[in-house]
Amino acid sequence: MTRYLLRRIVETLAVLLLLSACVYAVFYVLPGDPARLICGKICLPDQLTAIHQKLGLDQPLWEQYLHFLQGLVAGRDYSSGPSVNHCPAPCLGYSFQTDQPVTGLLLDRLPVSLSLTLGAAVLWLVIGVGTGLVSGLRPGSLADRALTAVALAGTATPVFVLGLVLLLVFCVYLAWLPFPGYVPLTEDPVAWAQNLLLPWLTLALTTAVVYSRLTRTTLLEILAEDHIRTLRAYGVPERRIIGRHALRGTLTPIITLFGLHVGTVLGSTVLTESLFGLPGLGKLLIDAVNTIDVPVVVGATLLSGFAIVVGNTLADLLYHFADPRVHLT
Amino acid sequence: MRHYRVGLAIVAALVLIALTAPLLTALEGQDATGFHPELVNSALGGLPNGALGGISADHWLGVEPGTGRDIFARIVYGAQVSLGVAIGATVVQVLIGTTVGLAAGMGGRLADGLLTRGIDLMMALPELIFAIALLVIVPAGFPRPLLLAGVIGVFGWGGTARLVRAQTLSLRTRDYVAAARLAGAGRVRVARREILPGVVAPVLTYAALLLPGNIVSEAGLSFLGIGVRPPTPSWGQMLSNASVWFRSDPMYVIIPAAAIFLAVLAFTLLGDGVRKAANPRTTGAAS
Amino acid sequence: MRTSHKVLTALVPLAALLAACGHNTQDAQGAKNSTAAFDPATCQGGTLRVLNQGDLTHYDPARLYTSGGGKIPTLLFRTLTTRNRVPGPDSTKVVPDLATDVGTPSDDAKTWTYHLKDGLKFEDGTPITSADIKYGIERSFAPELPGGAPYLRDWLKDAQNYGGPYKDGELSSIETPDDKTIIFKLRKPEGEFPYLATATQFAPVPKAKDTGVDYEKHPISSGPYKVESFDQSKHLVLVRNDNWSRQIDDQRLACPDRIEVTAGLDPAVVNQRLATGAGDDANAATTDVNLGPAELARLGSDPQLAAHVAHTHFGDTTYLAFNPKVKPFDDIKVREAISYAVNRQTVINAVGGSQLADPATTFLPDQAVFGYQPYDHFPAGPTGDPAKAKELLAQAGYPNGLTITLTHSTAQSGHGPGVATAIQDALKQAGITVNLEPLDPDSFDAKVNTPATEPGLSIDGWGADWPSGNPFLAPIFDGRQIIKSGGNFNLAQYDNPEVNDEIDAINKLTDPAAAAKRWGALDEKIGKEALTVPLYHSKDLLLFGKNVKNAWVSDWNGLYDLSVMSVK
Amino acid sequence: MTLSVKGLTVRYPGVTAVDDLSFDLPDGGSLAVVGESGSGKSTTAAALLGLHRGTRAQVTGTVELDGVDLTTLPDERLRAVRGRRIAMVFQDPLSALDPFFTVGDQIASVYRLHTRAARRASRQKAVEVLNRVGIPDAARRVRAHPHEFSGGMRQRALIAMALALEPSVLVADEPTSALDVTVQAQILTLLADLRAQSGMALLFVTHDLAVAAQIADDVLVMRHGRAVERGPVRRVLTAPAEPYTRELVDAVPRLHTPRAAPEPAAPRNAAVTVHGVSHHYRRGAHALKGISLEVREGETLGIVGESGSGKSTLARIMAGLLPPTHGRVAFDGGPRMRQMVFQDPASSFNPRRQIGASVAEPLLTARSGPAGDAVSDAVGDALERVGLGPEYTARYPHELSGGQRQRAAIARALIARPKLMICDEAVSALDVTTQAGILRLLTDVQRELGLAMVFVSHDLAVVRQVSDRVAVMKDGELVELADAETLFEAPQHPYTRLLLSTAPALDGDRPDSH
Repeated sequence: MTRYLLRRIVETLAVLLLLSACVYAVFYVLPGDPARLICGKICLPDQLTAIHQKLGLDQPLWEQYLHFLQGLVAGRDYSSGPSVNHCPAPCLGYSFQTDQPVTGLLLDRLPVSLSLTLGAAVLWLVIGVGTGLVSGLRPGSLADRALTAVALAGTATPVFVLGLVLLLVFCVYLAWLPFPGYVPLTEDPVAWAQNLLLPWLTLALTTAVVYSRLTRTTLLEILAEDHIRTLRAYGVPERRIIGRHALRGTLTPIITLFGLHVGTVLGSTVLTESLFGLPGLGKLLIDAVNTIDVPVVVGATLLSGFAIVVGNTLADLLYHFADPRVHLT
Repeated sequence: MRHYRVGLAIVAALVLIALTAPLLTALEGQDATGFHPELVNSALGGLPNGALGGISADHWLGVEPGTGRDIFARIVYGAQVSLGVAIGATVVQVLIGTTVGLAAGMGGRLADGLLTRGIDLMMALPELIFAIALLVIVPAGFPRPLLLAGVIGVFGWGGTARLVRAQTLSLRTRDYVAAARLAGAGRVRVARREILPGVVAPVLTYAALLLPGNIVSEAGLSFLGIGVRPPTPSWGQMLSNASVWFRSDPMYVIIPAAAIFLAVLAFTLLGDGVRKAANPRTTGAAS
Repeated sequence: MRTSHKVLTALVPLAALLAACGHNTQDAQGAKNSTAAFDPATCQGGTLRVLNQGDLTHYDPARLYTSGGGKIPTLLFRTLTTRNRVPGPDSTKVVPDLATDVGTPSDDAKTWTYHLKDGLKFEDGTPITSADIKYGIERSFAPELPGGAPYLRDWLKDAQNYGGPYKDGELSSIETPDDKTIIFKLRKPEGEFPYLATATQFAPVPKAKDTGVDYEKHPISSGPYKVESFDQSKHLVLVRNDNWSRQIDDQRLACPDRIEVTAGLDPAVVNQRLATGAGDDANAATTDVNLGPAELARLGSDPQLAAHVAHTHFGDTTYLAFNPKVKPFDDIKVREAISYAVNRQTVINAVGGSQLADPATTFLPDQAVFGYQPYDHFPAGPTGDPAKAKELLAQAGYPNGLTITLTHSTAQSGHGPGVATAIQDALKQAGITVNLEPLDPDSFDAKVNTPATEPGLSIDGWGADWPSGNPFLAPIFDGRQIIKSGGNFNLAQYDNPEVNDEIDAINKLTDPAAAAKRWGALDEKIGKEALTVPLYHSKDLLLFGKNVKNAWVSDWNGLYDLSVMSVK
Repeated sequence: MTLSVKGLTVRYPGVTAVDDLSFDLPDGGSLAVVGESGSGKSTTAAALLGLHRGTRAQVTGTVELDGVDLTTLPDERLRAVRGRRIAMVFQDPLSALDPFFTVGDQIASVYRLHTRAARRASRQKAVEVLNRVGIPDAARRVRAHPHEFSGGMRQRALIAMALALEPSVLVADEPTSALDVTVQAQILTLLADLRAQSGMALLFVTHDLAVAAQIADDVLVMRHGRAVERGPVRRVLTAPAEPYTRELVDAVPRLHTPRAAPEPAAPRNAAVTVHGVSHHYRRGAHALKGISLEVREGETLGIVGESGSGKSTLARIMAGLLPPTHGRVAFDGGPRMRQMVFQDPASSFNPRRQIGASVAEPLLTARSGPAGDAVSDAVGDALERVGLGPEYTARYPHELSGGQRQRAAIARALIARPKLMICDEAVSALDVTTQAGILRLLTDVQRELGLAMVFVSHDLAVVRQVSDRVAVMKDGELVELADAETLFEAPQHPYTRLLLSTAPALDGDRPDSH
């Protein structure tokens, strides 16, 4: 187990290193000079040079990358003239557009994205697995057919379409819910949940479809397996077979998928956050892309890559704990 | 199977609409880029005159707020972009995925190891984020639909590659491959005659399932404002523009939303049909 | 200042929809008139909240680019002069702030002398001296503190290569013979120097407290408020500065005891909160969130809400810029044809309709202070005159039409794709095929503002740093302001000695009224050359909370003024 | 009369799997149900416990257990009978146990369910029955998950589960078919012992007549869902009344019947020589350890061993499909001169190519081979030689039966005119009657063409039918290599003796039955 974790950590680091190098190389060719943007509309050459120096843009690419890595481990100072901007480790860079360390910016936005994803995750698990079980236990029934149809419609409804529809229904016509903003959990838990309900539903319903289908097929497959037949041959009641044995096996792939899904936090929330104007990581990224705030883009991309790699490891671990046959190697 | 037929019918209709867009708009007597200031109320921010977003005999689906452009024409031309980009992206995904997967599956241990890691890395990339970033990097003058298809394709071939690799590895151990080797067939001949035919069917099935996802990707990127450039119409872009008009002009939202929904639904049904036809064993009881 | 609408957010969020949400909770008691029941004597107290979209970035007076003192900066930084805080056209006047008058010109307006008022103090109680003002200006030359307007470097003598006090010591062209007097030596006549002196660079900075780049974390206030906390980029809390009083400041009322600025909010959320006005939001205002086109329909049907809308009118012009160095725009007939062909109605609809923009036929904005003189050299009506355009094209040798390229920014707001497609459609009627060249905002700036790469036709916008003809016309048409290295705004690359001389002559005038008249005449004259096609002047609508009083709009910066508003 | 089946019929949509079957199983009796694939024997076993309920199968007739008809019993009451009165053991011991629960849990919970015993007592019972079925260290193993057990142990655990409730009838559906012969022998012995001790009746379903002979008193032969013949084992096997039974019995290879054809005269040259070949896979497990042997021209070398013995790996190395990690293989012949016939008829042909194209492949790849009509003629000839008409050229693999596909595979091997032909479990997946035909074909062509042949199998009796010399392998090592007669009649190595003694055979009391 320890050996596995160590190996996984090393692998994760290797992947992240590679990822960061790719990201760095890609964004180096961005149009526009970030220094120019910082400098303002009318910029004099020596001002530009000073900013170049400060950002380290006058160094060759590989050297900039090394500095980036160094900052990640040990922190880094951006200095010129009489003052120094310190960016403490782990320093993902310094956003000169907003004049803040990228790490801080990301951490600022993280609670929003986490609130969104985790809340939605609970919903999509409950809805997805619940409907999947209903479908899988009575294949071909009216409920199963109805759910299949709903799931199909769900697959065909992108988040931005669903979000708009939900807003129109709940916010405009029924006026049951407040327009979504973001209230920190620590400030007012009720308002937090109320405000996030629509974004949660939007994200959850589109994802729940996947879980529902997976639960249904897995359940059907497991119910057709030999060990279920053994239980039946030994007079074990159907309720117990499903509740104790089939469910256990059904949840295993669900848990694994869940680990993978949670890792894709950032990627999956860009659209939802943009749609609802939630100030999360996805919104930060879109804004950063539009203002060519490269350090933020690099940082956010790395963070989401990191989340995915961690999610993969998490999925493996969960799988290991859920299924005694799986050995971590 | 009858769902599959419904899907096929809608897909066929959409393709026909996309192909005959100029004809259809000519039939309506409008075009996709013409402004009609007389059809909107400038004092109300450009709200279309008349009920239901200005639907009339001349403008079958109403007009855009602000510009007064014909929505029907923009929807049918938008179909070209939506389907074109999605199909193009799928082709890119299948080509790259099959090549990489086949190379990994047929290659030696080293090649396989490297390529597999590459595929894993590819799958670990936050696709949407990279697509967003790349769309910003490429100069604005580059033909946008091509770029979109390329970007969606380039970040979405991991699944295909994995599938092809797994299939190749599985086929490689089949006795008939051993028999072919004993019969004197070289690696290339084995790959071409024995492996590839076995890979094509699952890949095509998979591609059919990739397509609706690619439609959503294109719409999503356009929705984020980094898709095709105006005045080229695209459904996602229309929806994005429409989203602020939700209350005052709901038809403007409903029409592109319905178009996206219908297209994704149809391609999903078709993909499901293809999958079930190719692999009847997994047919669900409810279908 | 160009009006590039620095809102680059690609996705226009659901402003209309969100604004619609919660509409039912709107206070039905009826809105109070914003100016009624306002008495400066009893207005003190309460907390004014400012809900903003853009992040708060640099609160360093050297780095701010403001006009008339700025919206929030003016609460902290007093400057030599400032904008006049009265409703109506007089709000475009310059009035003294720290100084006793708007400045005494001498030597053909090449020397400007100011005397400080008595009793001026920083927030820590130390007196404000002319040396503090001089130091504040010098700091703005430091390369590590970029961001301010470029005029100082251009106007002050010996300042062209000055590198700021950290590197190059003092700047010789600013003299402080005593603690109360400060004298500026310019290298050319600048009649509008008093306007420039409203910029935050003219705010005093105590050298002893200067912490360089970190100064913005706690700038030393000379205004009615001081920083209580500045949570980087998101929250700024201002509280009363006890060393400030109305006795030493006749411009600011400073009614609220406390002003809390929250930044980084979604625009739709801001508008919704202001419209609903629940709880503290009734005491809120915004300085950067306008109402969008889709929200306008609602105003017509909701008079209570309409009472909380400020209609602003900031002078700017969006126009088509020709580069006559590129064929076929070297031919005035072609430029005229395009002037006739444009359909201003579709352009205005594309940017939000008649409530958000007025058609423009003059380059100067339609406000008297700029020297506006109405003219329409190529009368095409609201929807254009394609027949006339075709005729001109035929004369120019293009009887079968013409294909041209229009370069535009991809930024969704302002002169972005919406305007470009409207132009494309209008010119099509006149037989001109327009290919669009969309560029992301930075590439657009880089390409268009560098003479060597400038395209033949682009969509641009221009706004003035202060309400006067000079900053509106000179950067665009003064031949000596063609900047080869980039950052050039004279897009026609127009260098006419006659025009240059006239600009110099007007700059010598120190009477704004006299100057305005001649700027107007100059605009009318240049307009005949069809170097630009003025498209529209924009207007903005802003909401404010229902408890907010005295929220009249200044013509100077097109905004209600936080320093005179009250929540009591 | 414990179990009485009358007119049992099981219909699936479109197929009648069991057709009007009747038989009795007395208290403490044992009945083997024997048949080839598709005979309906497993369906019968499942139908006894009412396992078709809730599926699309239609069951008619009666299954009376102590006078109670199980087919009409309400679900609730049937559940009480299942496991308690009539229990079942399945073929694949890996999938028959829930992978998520420990073996002990599964036994204990079934026990508790029927006896309402306390948790602790149930646990105790699980240990006890595991002990009884011979699981060493049962008190500890009770906490193991199924995947931690070997195949044989899993089957024991499943039997233990049945045993815990002391049912009066145990239905065993091919319980040893997935096991090696030595393990199979242990399980068969265990079942026989348990039956003797507890007096429960045993219904044993198998495809293997030899196993049936070993375990049961009576045998019921089924074909196409119908009973063909029923009687005491010895009588049915020695004096079958029905032609089908006779055919079946005759097709079973005998362990002690030597190869029909005479030994080739005179020593010949080695066709292939294996010099100290070792092989190990990536994870380091040794599949082969220092094997040396040779196959001479015109002879057949049989290779026998249990699963994991390395026999298939050796076959692939000899064919040149797999490079050995150490050692070398000397083969006196060019490319395409070594051919193989594989075990799985389903995977030995490319499903997307016509049989003719696959058979022609060796000719098509040869640089100087025949072309055009010559190829199709050759393919036709080859197919004809293996007993398939030329019309099979244009057929696809899925249109052929398993036996036909093996014939086509032999044709593909022969068309290249090989010097060496390797058959890797070439008849293991086939029914016994089909198997006999293929074996005949193989010996015929080998003799006719004077091929060197390697015949790999786990089935000693089959190997005996075709081999001149036989190699015995165990855990990657060559245990014994001798000519067939010597090896089968006077084995030297203890392992060879063990194999021979555990292999079920129809020879009766050897060797004097013939």
